[in-house]
Amino acid sequence: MNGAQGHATAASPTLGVTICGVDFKNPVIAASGTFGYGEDMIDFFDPGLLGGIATKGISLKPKAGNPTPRIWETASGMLNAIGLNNVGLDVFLEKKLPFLRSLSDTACIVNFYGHTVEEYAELAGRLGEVEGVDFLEMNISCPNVKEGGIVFGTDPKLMATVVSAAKKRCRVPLIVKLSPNVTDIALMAKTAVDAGADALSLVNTFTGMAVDIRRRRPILANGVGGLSGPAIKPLALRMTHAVCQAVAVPVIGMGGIMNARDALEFMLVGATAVQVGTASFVNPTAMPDMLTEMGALLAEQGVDNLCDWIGTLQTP
Amino acid sequence: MNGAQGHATAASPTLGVTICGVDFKNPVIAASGTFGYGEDMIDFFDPGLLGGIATKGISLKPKAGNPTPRIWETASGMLNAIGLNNVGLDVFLEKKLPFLRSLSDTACIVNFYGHTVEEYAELAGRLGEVEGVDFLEMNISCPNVKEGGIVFGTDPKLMATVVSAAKKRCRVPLIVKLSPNVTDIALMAKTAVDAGADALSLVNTFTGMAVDIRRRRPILANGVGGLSGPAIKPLALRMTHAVCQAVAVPVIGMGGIMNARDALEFMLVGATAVQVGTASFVNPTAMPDMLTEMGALLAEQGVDNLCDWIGTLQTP
Amino acid sequence: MAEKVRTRILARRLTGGDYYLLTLGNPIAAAVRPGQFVMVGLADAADPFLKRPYSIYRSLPPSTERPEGELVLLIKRVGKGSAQTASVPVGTAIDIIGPLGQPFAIPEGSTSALFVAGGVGVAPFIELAATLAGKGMHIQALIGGRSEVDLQGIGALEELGVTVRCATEDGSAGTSGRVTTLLEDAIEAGLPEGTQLYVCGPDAMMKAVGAIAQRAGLPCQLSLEAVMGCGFGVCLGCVVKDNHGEFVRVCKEGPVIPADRLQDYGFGDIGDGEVAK
Amino acid sequence: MAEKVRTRILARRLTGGDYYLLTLGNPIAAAVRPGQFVMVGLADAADPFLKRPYSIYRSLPPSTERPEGELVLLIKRVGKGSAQTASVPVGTAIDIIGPLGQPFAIPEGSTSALFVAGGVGVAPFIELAATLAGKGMHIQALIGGRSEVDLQGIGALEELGVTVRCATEDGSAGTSGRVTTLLEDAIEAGLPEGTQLYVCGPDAMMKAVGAIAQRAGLPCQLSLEAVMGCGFGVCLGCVVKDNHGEFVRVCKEGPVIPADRLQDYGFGDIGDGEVAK
Ligand SMILES: Cc1cc2nc3c(=O)[nH]c(=O)nc-3n(C[C@H](O)[C@H](O)[C@H](O)COP(=O)(O)OP(=O)(O)OC[C@H]3O[C@@H](n4cnc5c(N)ncnc54)[C@H](O)[C@@H]3O)c2cc1C
Ligand SMILES: Cc1cc2nc3c(=O)[nH]c(=O)nc-3n(C[C@H](O)[C@H](O)[C@H](O)COP(=O)(O)OP(=O)(O)OC[C@H]3O[C@@H](n4cnc5c(N)ncnc54)[C@H](O)[C@@H]3O)c2cc1C
Ligand SMILES: Cc1cc2nc3c(=O)[nH]c(=O)nc-3n(C[C@H](O)[C@H](O)[C@H](O)COP(=O)(O)O)c2cc1C
Ligand SMILES: Cc1cc2nc3c(=O)[nH]c(=O)nc-3n(C[C@H](O)[C@H](O)[C@H](O)COP(=O)(O)O)c2cc1C
Ligand code: FES
Ligand code: FES
Repeated sequence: MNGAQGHATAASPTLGVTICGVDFKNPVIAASGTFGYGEDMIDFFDPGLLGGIATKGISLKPKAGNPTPRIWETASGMLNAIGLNNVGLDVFLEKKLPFLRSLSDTACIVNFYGHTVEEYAELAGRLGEVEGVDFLEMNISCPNVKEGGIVFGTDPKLMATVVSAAKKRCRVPLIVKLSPNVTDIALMAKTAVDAGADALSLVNTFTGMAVDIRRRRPILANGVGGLSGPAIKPLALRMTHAVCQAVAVPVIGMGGIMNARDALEFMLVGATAVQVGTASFVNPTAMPDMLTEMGALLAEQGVDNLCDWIGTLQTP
Repeated sequence: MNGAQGHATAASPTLGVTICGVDFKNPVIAASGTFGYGEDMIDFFDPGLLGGIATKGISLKPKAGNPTPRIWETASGMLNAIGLNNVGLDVFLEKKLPFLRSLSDTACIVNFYGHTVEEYAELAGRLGEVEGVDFLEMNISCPNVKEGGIVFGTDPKLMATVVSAAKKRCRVPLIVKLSPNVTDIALMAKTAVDAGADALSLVNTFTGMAVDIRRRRPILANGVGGLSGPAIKPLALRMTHAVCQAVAVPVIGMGGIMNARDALEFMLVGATAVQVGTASFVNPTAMPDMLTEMGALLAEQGVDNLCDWIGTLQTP
Repeated sequence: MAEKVRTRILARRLTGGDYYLLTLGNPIAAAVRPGQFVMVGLADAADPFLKRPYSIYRSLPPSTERPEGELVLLIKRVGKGSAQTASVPVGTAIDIIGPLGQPFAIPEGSTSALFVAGGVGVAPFIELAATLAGKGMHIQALIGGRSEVDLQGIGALEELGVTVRCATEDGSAGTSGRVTTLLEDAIEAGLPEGTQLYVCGPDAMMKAVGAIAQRAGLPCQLSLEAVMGCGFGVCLGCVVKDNHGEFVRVCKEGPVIPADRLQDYGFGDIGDGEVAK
Repeated sequence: MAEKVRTRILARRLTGGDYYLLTLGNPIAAAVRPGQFVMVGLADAADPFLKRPYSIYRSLPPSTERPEGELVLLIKRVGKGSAQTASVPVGTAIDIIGPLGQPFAIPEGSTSALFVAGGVGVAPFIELAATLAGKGMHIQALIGGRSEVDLQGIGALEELGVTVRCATEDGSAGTSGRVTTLLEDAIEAGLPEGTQLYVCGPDAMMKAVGAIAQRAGLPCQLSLEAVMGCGFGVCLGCVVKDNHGEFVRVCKEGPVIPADRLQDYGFGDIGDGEVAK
């Protein structure tokens, strides 16, 4: 109970964590693209309860996104092909950021993406200098329009280029959000860190597809989409573990986290914090519920301070 | 009904397909590692009803496999780390193959793996010359013990080497079974075909992990395991589609197929046949049930002959 | 204000064919406005994964005879979710999120309303009729369906004083043909001054009705459907394009949207409505 | 011969604490032997994904009073699957696969049996007792548990003429302590010539009992547990190592295995028994 209120009593474990010198009152962060710009779910709970909020991915210009259908349910998960629909940098700064800034005790993580190295660099520069932005989170699961559409986050060289370009311009800690659609996630993690990433988050969605046998067409208007939700949890957990073994920077884990137990699993394998996405669609109070449970679960394990839990997985 | 019995009437669609010149009376094949050597499930249905059977992966020497726990349930799926437990080549040929050979109307696909290029080549040679073996299916999701443990199926060069070495020795059509744990499955598919693969099958399992927060350990004794079941279906379907677009050889699709509708989805995106694995654990008659339903579903779509269905997905 | 609350199934009644009325406890009664919807899923069920959107057919607050109130949904069984709520026992715990979305607008001083419904699209009109009837308004309803069994909610509307006319495609009840013909007839016969059109049904029908309304210069509100990930504005899955090419969220700016904002809206198709298990 | 068949829940009775007796229809009665198990899952349920193994507590064939027969399971609620079968209504359709595995061996001419059970491990002994009692054998049972509530099936055993002695770790019933102490006492007191030991319970207990039996030179059969993917021999998930370092499948060569084949068996741990949703 106390966890969710943010008032730790003597008995309830401390949930605070620190990432790149920024204190989070708890490790639960709303995942990009699943919490709008922080205001839409205010009917359900006070977003100021969260450790942090990652915004919908921001681009230089507003983006209308893909035609519908944009989402489809799958076994224990969902596919989405929203197409990075967002209000664009200017509207974000003017209309959306003020609310996030008002949540003084909740880290503001601005997720962003570009179509070229230059766009990433410009966004990193402009977003990073704004009052109230605590972190930038770089979504590199996007195609490079200048290089035949190769996804930045799936090619080590391209990734190094774009991360170091963004890092040069970025005045706040830079989180690089890894794509799971790669052969060797640990290599990608090391590449990102070598190029300047201050922290990593993972996983973004796995590329998937659904088809309609009646119409003999893909169901999503975009053809393919990204899979999220509990279906991917075992894969995301394995990747988070591999990345935590490979790099020394803080790691934010995600992928199918539905409850406190899942969140603790990601932190057990080494994540300093977690993001929660799809769970909020099914249960809009998933995040505050998780905070409540997390304290109780940790106490059950005899852990007073979440920091004593992180990365304590024993491997044989 | 008729489909399952293998007696097509005028009204029920024809389910036969041909792969590398070998006729399959229907497109449903038991997936490797989920149907033993064909005999264990005889209580539930006549294995001779199936289009084909892929055996548990055979190695030169018998293999005891991993310690337990070897499997764990996940959301809409399961992790396994059996460790390629098998009876070994000699026992297989002597004790297990005769039963498979007795199913004259069901294709016998012998799945095999090695730890070195030489082992793959030797197995391909020895298994491929045996009476009653219709296909070899090469599991390349195994580490190369001679090259720092890189998994054959995740490195294009290594894959080309091992596939061409096996192909040279192999007298029956060689199916290469792709690992999904790669950045670019289409590239891997092309590499395999260029190296001599006569057909491809995909997907093998996705690497995943489960942890026990009480004991702070991985649940599987092996640490990581392979994810199968409906959870991976959207990912497997996307990869099957990508591979069918990339190569001209026959493709056998699999990954989370539970029923006829799922099977038809894989064939719609271009697979000539399908394999069914985990579904049989949950429902031992999943495959014969699927055959029954498949005829009805095709008839509903106005399709007389399964061959008129394969690869007819319309993309915008 | 929307809430996520747990309640339970109080009653279920088949109303013919694949249709049933599902009565839940109604902890959200105070907030409900006609035209809003709820997201519904069995408590603690992991399958189906997402909740399902249903219009609020009737919302009765708790009272002495109905201590839990009644939130009534009219559901057509089409797939996994609607089959599940059709078969679990009365008493089963249900999670609802709602009330969600924009209600029907009831312009100040309006005295006449015409509902145009296709099939299960009649659902939001019972609650709307109750509200409008309370204001003493004159209400007509035109209801279309493939066959007689698809004409739902007629009794409930008539009880509320609504004049109902029906059309079925197979001619099994009412006029033979489409509801759009009934609408054209009604317009030709003359509608009372300032009649508001309220429309809910399949996309094709709504497009046709929207066009007729525009030609006739009638104010028209459409209640849209879209595949929904969340139901409360955060996934951006449910959008439709408006006149300016902007995407609006059916769950948040909708489901009720003035037809003239959507002359040319880009509904996507939603597949064959079945998800593999 | 094992089958996959659909039946339904005929009755459910709480027997204290987290334990309940679940009575299903019994389409497989003719094939059941004591010590075998079934894989169980709600019909058409996608969650939990895998079926769950349960020993057959009692198998009664169809008769005039029991037209569907009765397949009775004693289940301890520990996680998702066992909680689901504890809560769905009587009448719910259930899929079972079985009977599976090797039954207890009843050596030709044996006249005396001693059961050693820990907690829910008592489950297979009721059906075994019924069979042995039918042969006029002398049967004793030693039952251990943490607390009184963990001593299950005693009445059923006694009705079948079994002499039951109990031990609880907290001393709330029977002797205070472990069931292994009861066993050592019984051995010291002297067991009838040729007594067969039948053992089922937690790993640690089975290891201890196996060792005692070996020292005492008593023939001993263990009924093992293992996490199971399939239950019928194809996934190779459920293996234990035998004396020769070979893996044997608990579902196929087991669950009943002679203890002397497993002096040193390599049980894995199975986690904390909860799976995320
Ligand atoms: C605002 C709104 C109000 C609605 N009101 C009603 C109502 O009062 N009564 C009623 O019977 N139906 C109503 N619907 C449609 C209803 O949501 C779908 O019939 C239902 O979601 C089908 O779920 P299923 O699991 O049975 O079908 P499945 O086909 O198994 O569903 C698969 C997926 O597609 C989605 N889906 C399928 N059909 C539709 C559809 N027509 N519209 C939106 N999503 C769909 C499901 O939500 C799910 O995510 C409404 C839809 C919306 C958006
Ligand atoms: C041959 C055999 C006979 C059994 N007989 C009985 C019986 O008569 N009564 C009874 O209450 N229990 C019995 N068990 C144990 C029973 O199978 C587990 O308690 C049950 O599977 C737990 O499922 P769950 O979903 O409630 O727990 P969860 O913890 O949610 O299950 C997660 C996974 O672990 C597996 N699992 C968890 N605990 C066990 C366990 N102890 N043994 C094997 N797998 C486990 C589950 O099957 C599932 O795959 C038997 C097990 C075996 C192998
Ligand atoms: C509807 C939807 C929209 C998303 N949009 C973005 C986005 O704009 N930028 C981004 O980096 N990730 C985006 N994601 C990915 C999530 O932030 C998260 O990485 C992923 O969904 C896995 O976590 P989950 O399983 O908890 O949802 C989106 C996910 C969903 C489901
Ligand atoms: C328990 C188990 C054992 C398996 N063993 C093998 C194997 O020996 N060789 C192989 O190529 N694939 C093996 N597989 C992979 C399957 O053949 C199949 O590729 C995968 O499970 C995806 O299909 P499914 O979701 O239908 O199970 C195994 C899968 C499982 C679940
Ligand atoms: S359904 Fe998620 S934004 Fe509308
Ligand atoms: S449980 Fe699958 S082999 Fe035993």
